[in-house]
Amino acid sequence: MLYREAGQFKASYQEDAQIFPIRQDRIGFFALMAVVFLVVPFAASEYWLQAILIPVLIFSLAALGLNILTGYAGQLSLGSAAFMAVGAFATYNFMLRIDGIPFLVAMLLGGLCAAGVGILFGLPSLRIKGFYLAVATLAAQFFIVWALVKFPWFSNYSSSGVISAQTVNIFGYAFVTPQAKYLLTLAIVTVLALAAKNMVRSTTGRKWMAVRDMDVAAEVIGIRLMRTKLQAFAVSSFYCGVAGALYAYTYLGTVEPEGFNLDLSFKILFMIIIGGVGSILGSFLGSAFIVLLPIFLNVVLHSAVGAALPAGFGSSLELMIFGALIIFFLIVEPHGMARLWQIGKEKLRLWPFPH
Amino acid sequence: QEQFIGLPSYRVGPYAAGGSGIYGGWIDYMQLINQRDGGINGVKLTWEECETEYNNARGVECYERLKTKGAAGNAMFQPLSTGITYSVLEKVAQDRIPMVTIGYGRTDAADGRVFPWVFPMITTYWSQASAIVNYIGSKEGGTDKLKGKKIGLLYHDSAYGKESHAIMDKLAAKHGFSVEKIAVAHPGNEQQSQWLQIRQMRPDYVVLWGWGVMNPTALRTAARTGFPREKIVGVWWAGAEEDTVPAGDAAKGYTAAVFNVAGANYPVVKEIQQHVYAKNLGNMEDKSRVGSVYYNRGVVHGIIAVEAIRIAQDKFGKGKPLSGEQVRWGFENLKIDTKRLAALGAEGFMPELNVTCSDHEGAGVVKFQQWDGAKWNVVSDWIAGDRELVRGMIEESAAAYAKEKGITPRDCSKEG
Amino acid sequence: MNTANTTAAASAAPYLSINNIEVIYDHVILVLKGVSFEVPQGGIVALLGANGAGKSTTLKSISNLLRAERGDVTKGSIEFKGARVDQMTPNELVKRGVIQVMEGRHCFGHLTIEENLLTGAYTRSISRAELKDSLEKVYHYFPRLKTRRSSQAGYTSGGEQQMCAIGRALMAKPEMILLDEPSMGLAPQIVEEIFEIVKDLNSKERVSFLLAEQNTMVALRYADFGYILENGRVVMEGAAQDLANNEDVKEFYLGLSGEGRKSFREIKHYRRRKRWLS
Amino acid sequence: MMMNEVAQTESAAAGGRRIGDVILDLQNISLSFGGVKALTNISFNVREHEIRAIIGPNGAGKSSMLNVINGVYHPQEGRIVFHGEERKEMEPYMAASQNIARTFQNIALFKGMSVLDNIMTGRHMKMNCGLLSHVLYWGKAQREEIEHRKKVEEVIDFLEIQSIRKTPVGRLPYGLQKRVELARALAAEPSLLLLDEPMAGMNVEEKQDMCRFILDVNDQFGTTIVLIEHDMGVVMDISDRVVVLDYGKKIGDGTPDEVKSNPEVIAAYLGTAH
Amino acid sequence: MTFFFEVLIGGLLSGVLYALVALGFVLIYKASGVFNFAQGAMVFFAALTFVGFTEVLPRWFGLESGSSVVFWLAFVLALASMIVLGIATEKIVLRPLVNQPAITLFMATIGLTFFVEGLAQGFWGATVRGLDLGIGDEPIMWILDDFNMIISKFDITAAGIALVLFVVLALMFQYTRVGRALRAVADDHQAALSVGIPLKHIWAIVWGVAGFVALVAGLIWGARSGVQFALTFTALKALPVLILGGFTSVPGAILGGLIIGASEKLAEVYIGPFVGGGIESWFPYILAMLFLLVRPEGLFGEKHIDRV
Ligand SMILES: Nc1ncnc2c1ncn2[C@@H]1O[C@H](COP(=O)(O)OP(=O)(O)OP(=O)(O)O)[C@@H](O)[C@H]1O
Ligand SMILES: Nc1ncnc2c1ncn2[C@@H]1O[C@H](COP(=O)(O)OP(=O)(O)OP(=O)(O)O)[C@@H](O)[C@H]1O
Ligand SMILES: [Mg+2]
Ligand SMILES: [Mg+2]
Repeated sequence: MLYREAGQFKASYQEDAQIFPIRQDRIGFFALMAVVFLVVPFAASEYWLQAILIPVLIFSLAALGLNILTGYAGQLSLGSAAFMAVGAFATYNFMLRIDGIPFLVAMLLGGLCAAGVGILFGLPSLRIKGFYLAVATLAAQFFIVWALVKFPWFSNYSSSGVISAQTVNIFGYAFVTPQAKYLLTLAIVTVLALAAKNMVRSTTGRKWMAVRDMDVAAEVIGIRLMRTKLQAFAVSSFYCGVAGALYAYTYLGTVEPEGFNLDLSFKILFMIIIGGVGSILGSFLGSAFIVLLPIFLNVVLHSAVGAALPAGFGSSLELMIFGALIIFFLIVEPHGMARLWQIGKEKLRLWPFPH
Repeated sequence: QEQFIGLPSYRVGPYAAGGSGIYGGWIDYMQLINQRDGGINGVKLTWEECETEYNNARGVECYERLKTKGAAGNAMFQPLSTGITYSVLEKVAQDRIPMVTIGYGRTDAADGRVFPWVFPMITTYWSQASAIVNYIGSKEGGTDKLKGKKIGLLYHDSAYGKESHAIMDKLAAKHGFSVEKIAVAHPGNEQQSQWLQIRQMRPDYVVLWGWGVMNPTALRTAARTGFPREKIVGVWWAGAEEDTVPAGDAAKGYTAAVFNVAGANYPVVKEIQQHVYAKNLGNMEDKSRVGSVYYNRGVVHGIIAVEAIRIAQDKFGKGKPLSGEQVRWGFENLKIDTKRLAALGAEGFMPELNVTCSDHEGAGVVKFQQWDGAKWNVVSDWIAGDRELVRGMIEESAAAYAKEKGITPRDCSKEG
Repeated sequence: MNTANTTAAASAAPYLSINNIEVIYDHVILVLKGVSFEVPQGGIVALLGANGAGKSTTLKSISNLLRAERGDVTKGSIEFKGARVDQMTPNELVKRGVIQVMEGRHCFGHLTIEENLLTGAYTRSISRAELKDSLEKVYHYFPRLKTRRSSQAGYTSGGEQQMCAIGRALMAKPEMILLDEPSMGLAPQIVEEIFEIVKDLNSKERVSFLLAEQNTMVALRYADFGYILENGRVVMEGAAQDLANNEDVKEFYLGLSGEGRKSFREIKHYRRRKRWLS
Repeated sequence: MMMNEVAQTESAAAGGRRIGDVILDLQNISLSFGGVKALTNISFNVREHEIRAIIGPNGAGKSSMLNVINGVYHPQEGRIVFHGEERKEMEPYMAASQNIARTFQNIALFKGMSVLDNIMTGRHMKMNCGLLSHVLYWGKAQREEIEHRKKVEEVIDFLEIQSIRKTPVGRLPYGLQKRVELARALAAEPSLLLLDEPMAGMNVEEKQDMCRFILDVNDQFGTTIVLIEHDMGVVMDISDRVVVLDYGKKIGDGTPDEVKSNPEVIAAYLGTAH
Repeated sequence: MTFFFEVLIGGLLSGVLYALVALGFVLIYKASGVFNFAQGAMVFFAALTFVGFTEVLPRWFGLESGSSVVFWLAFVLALASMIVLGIATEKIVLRPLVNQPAITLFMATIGLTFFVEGLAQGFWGATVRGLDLGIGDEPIMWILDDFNMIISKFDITAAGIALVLFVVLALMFQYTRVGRALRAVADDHQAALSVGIPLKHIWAIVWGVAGFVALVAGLIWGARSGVQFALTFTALKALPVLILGGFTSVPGAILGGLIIGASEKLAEVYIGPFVGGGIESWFPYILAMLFLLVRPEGLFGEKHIDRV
């Protein structure tokens, strides 16, 4: 009975509405924060920071965005990568065209641009539902990428369509080392994750969920469907947009419109499904899983047993195992890793007794 | 004593056909060096593949993972993907690892003064476009005959396809022909409307700036709408067996630019058969692809890598593994003349190369091959583009980049 | 009213028997904690109990629909006609004659009422004429369905859907029907009719019934035997008649106190909640 | 809201309630779906503070009537006058702003949310912090949240569902879900409450509780209630007036006793058994 | 004007081929409510398996390569592989996921996509192959002579095959006991189980049929542009067709295909030049989306029922 909450009483509603009502969780959370902010930057190698931790954080943010839309507001979208692209290219253009604009401001504006585009492509959701909507969001995916390629102004007339991000400068400090980039990303992601948590535990989030669970009933109790759905589209796209900006500025450094393709959208969708639909924690778990799994498989199949396999077979096998593992995870727990975590905690609460 | 080379390969997905051929040829060549010569001056080559699926993010991960492997770190990085090239462009300079992009990547990186760590060798897209125009000119009886002609540019609607626009416009202005640009949306497995448009426009030639399934589809649809295949000239990503075989008879007569030719009769390929495949060490599963365009392109990659290391060893000490920085010097001083090519068994297989501090392209020429329904036949000698025009554009673009990034170009007259 | 029936049924060999089953949802939520009972052939057994006692869960574990809700029978066994059925698919069970009418209707919304009924006969390979006969029989029981036969079930009223769900099960010509709250949402005379149908099928075609029902009054009137479930355990059992006369049952489930039925307006206190278990 | 003071006000229950004027008047309502006539020319009214029952056989059009009242369905013909104002086309969300709340025949709770969140959602009309203050969850937004949580807890106490506060509603048994749905409606402090078969699937004891809740709401807050129910015992005991529908037509209207003795109603609905 | 009709007819013929891929989606959606994203991968897998067999059969059994024996043997073997794949999918993927939310099943099919793509390439290699069905891809002469329009023989034949397939399937699924059961399953898995519909058989049948459709689509598309990974992208062409026609309707798939095919070609020719071309990537999607604003369930799709 390691994980017991007996003896922890809530004396006020404020206490009861905390993000982590259980003490063990709170302690765990702060310990984790201390580690990721204070220990990791110094302990982790450049490879880990640059090739794993930063992308995991950025994808978590994108997954968080999609989770707000799909997990909380129930609107299935396959266009998240396109909104990331909007964020990345908008931020780039703000940095480029407004002299001396601080990076954070440009990033926020980039996010807002993505939010605007999100609202535009969210409009059909008022009439279209489910998979019909999902396919309709593909329109956003293809149209936005097409537009970014087609109008060279967006990429500042670069012949290859690739933009290369300016150096991030905040209060005169240039974020160039992997450590600095990691900390910057981590800080932004943490703030936005907290904001997301706050949204979903207040009326805003409850309205989203109400629309998701039963829109007729939601409307009858006075929720404006249009406003709520569009709000979800806006917030979600904002998150994706910021993730896109970070993708360009703290991760890859250079991006091209085609990098934000349908595959990336699917990847983000995977993250929330594997991680847990409608769960903040799930966005992080899913992102870590989807980023790490292929790398892990790659290392195992190419470095460890690679020599024994015919050329090319390793890569195919990697793909097969990846697909199979996703199916396996869905079967084991259709509600994602966040639910597994929760069940684990419930079991711990009872442990060592079975019930 | 081992020299490590990291290979960010891709063998699944839409790009797999090219990837498996090129990496196969490349690995086989390195295997040949190990088997036949016992390495470069006794230094064996080792390599590790890292699957990128042609995806930028995974390419970056591979880059980071591979860069510290081996005794002296990764000797060079050859991403075989323009996207990944851009993503690691700044990192290679920081990590001091040369990046080699043969026939793709960032065109203006040919200006070695601004991009000391990047080597877009043999030829760039712009040189190629210019060479294609020269080739068409030669078929018409001289570039002056191009005046008033109409060239259709059927391009893959992506950044890659659009690289052709600026240079073609410049060439059109210079030679007095007109360009009709027609976009094909990715993936391009349906081109009915594009070819009907072409039929309406009646261009004299069509330049096929395609990729993947777009190429055979273009040839088939051209056949269907009655456009002569002899009048279609493809780029080197549209000039492999993979692009013509699926089109069947429709591909007969189609010509494409290449910087390496197809064929298994070159001594270097024969030696691979003899030293590698005979010992069952070959990388290609489908052995019939040995000698194909992509395979041979891989062999070219191998030759260039090995020659650079050899030259660098001459300077930094034979018989020991080199760091990336040392290998970079090798690339910058890479000279492969006809004599050397003959010694390598690759005469006519690839062009001569002469890389310098300021010119990282080194050749800028292509050959043209025509498909006869069963195989590619070389139909031209090495044809150069308009070097002056191209170089001008490269320098202009590189200077803009240098300005944006605050880079002071090197003064090449002072380099050793 | 049907004591004769009761004795006859009680003496029959066990037909459906549930032995000490335990059910867990989602790997952690323990819902049934050792439930055992029997349904004799040709009997009508009522399963009573408050909300959440586990009635529906019990029925679903018999018909094997639990797995679709991520529930699992972790202990005990279920036998039908002497054979273990706990590992069978619902399809096999229906073929053996056990069918469940699920709580909350579950009609196929996009199919018409008639198509809904026809799917009920899926497991029977019968001629068109026989199918038509069965259909007519259901329409005879529920004339309302006939008038709505070509509407999509999703648009029909709650009661119509309930009739549709019951009718659909009848189409399978089962030997044993698990009825989950058949009276819910039905107008009073239809409730009576449904129980008359139950009685009719039971006496004419020897169909056995296991009813989970909140309308205790009616259920005990028609059933032979009853079990009272509370918190996942059987807390009381007996012949329907005896249960109906039990003082506690009277008070808790029939709303009858010493001085007879009390007006709903008169009940002042919310809670007594005397329970067998606590 | 003084729900926890029920005990003291018990004596006031009978007399505290005064049936007032007509607040909702439905005139000649007709509604059809394609060929199906759900309602034909129906008129009736609802007075302030009263408990108005709608009964009738299955498919008579009862639920459709509620849907007409709160704007889910738009009748093809007829007038609806609410608080003296006529309205024609109304969207469902507007009903909420006019203080009309309801429960549904097929439970329409928000399945993925906890009981508490469901009920809190019911109060959203009374909350006015915006997105940005929610993002911060500090100061006003937090105060508002807590203040409303208090009100919601009163409803929870009133309906005695304290123990399931944090349970996801999807896991609750049917009867409790019905109760939570009532709680969600009550949280909006409605002046007109529409209940669609609130007691379906309950045993007698639970029905007694539910009746008590309904009567108390009606007594304490003067909430006007329109109720659909098939249990005649309940209807006859607690309603003030009853409308009877049959095949979309009105066949009776009056006090329970009047309705009970109406031969047409007996034939169509009650049957001889009752 | 001739040009207009040429574009229009070409578009309609392409549309039929889009519809052919969409048909695979429709079958599975109708039968299980699963939006099977793996359909594109199945097309690829089917075509590759067929070509693979035409290559190895002559080697294994000394048959004459290119003969009709090889063709039909390869066809049968490829079909058998598709059926095995369908049955395996039912057993391993779908059965454990009965009654799960649609999005979970959708994700599972994306997982399946990866698996099938890996399997196909791992087994047969990543080489691009040609495929010759022996139907000439050349203009029909008399049309060219009389109307100066280019209509390909191949396209006409392919459209003919596709239409036969459509009619057969539409009849088979519309009026039979199985057809009804399929629609029931799509509505409510659990209720379908409760009335004794054997989900596993039904699903195995449907996936088998979808595999057959994928094979036909794969052969036709493969003959047009080679058997290669890009065949999986045919799915992207099919999606707008699917939503325009309605997820659950076979006739909807054809009509949607015709509309999308024709309008996308006309748009590319007449609107494309003004915005720089290449609009085929998104035009069908935007068109379908605008159409949905008018009819949210597509042309013949089932209405979303939400009554309270
Ligand atoms: N899918 C599920 N997941 C988790 N818990 C469940 C699930 N279904 C039911 N339960 C729990 O199991 C218990 C028994 O539920 P069940 O539906 O069997 O009750 P019941 O007796 O049929 O009640 P009612 O009369 O309300 O229908 C309840 O406490 C419920 O919360
Ligand atoms: N949205 C709709 N589309 C088509 N028909 C409908 C719709 N809503 C209701 N109906 C029909 O109108 C009639 C009245 O339905 P309603 O739900 O109002 O009945 P009810 O009186 O509530 O019955 P019950 O007691 O069974 O719930 C029914 O025959 C039903 O099929
Ligand atoms: Mg129940
Ligand atoms: Mg109703």
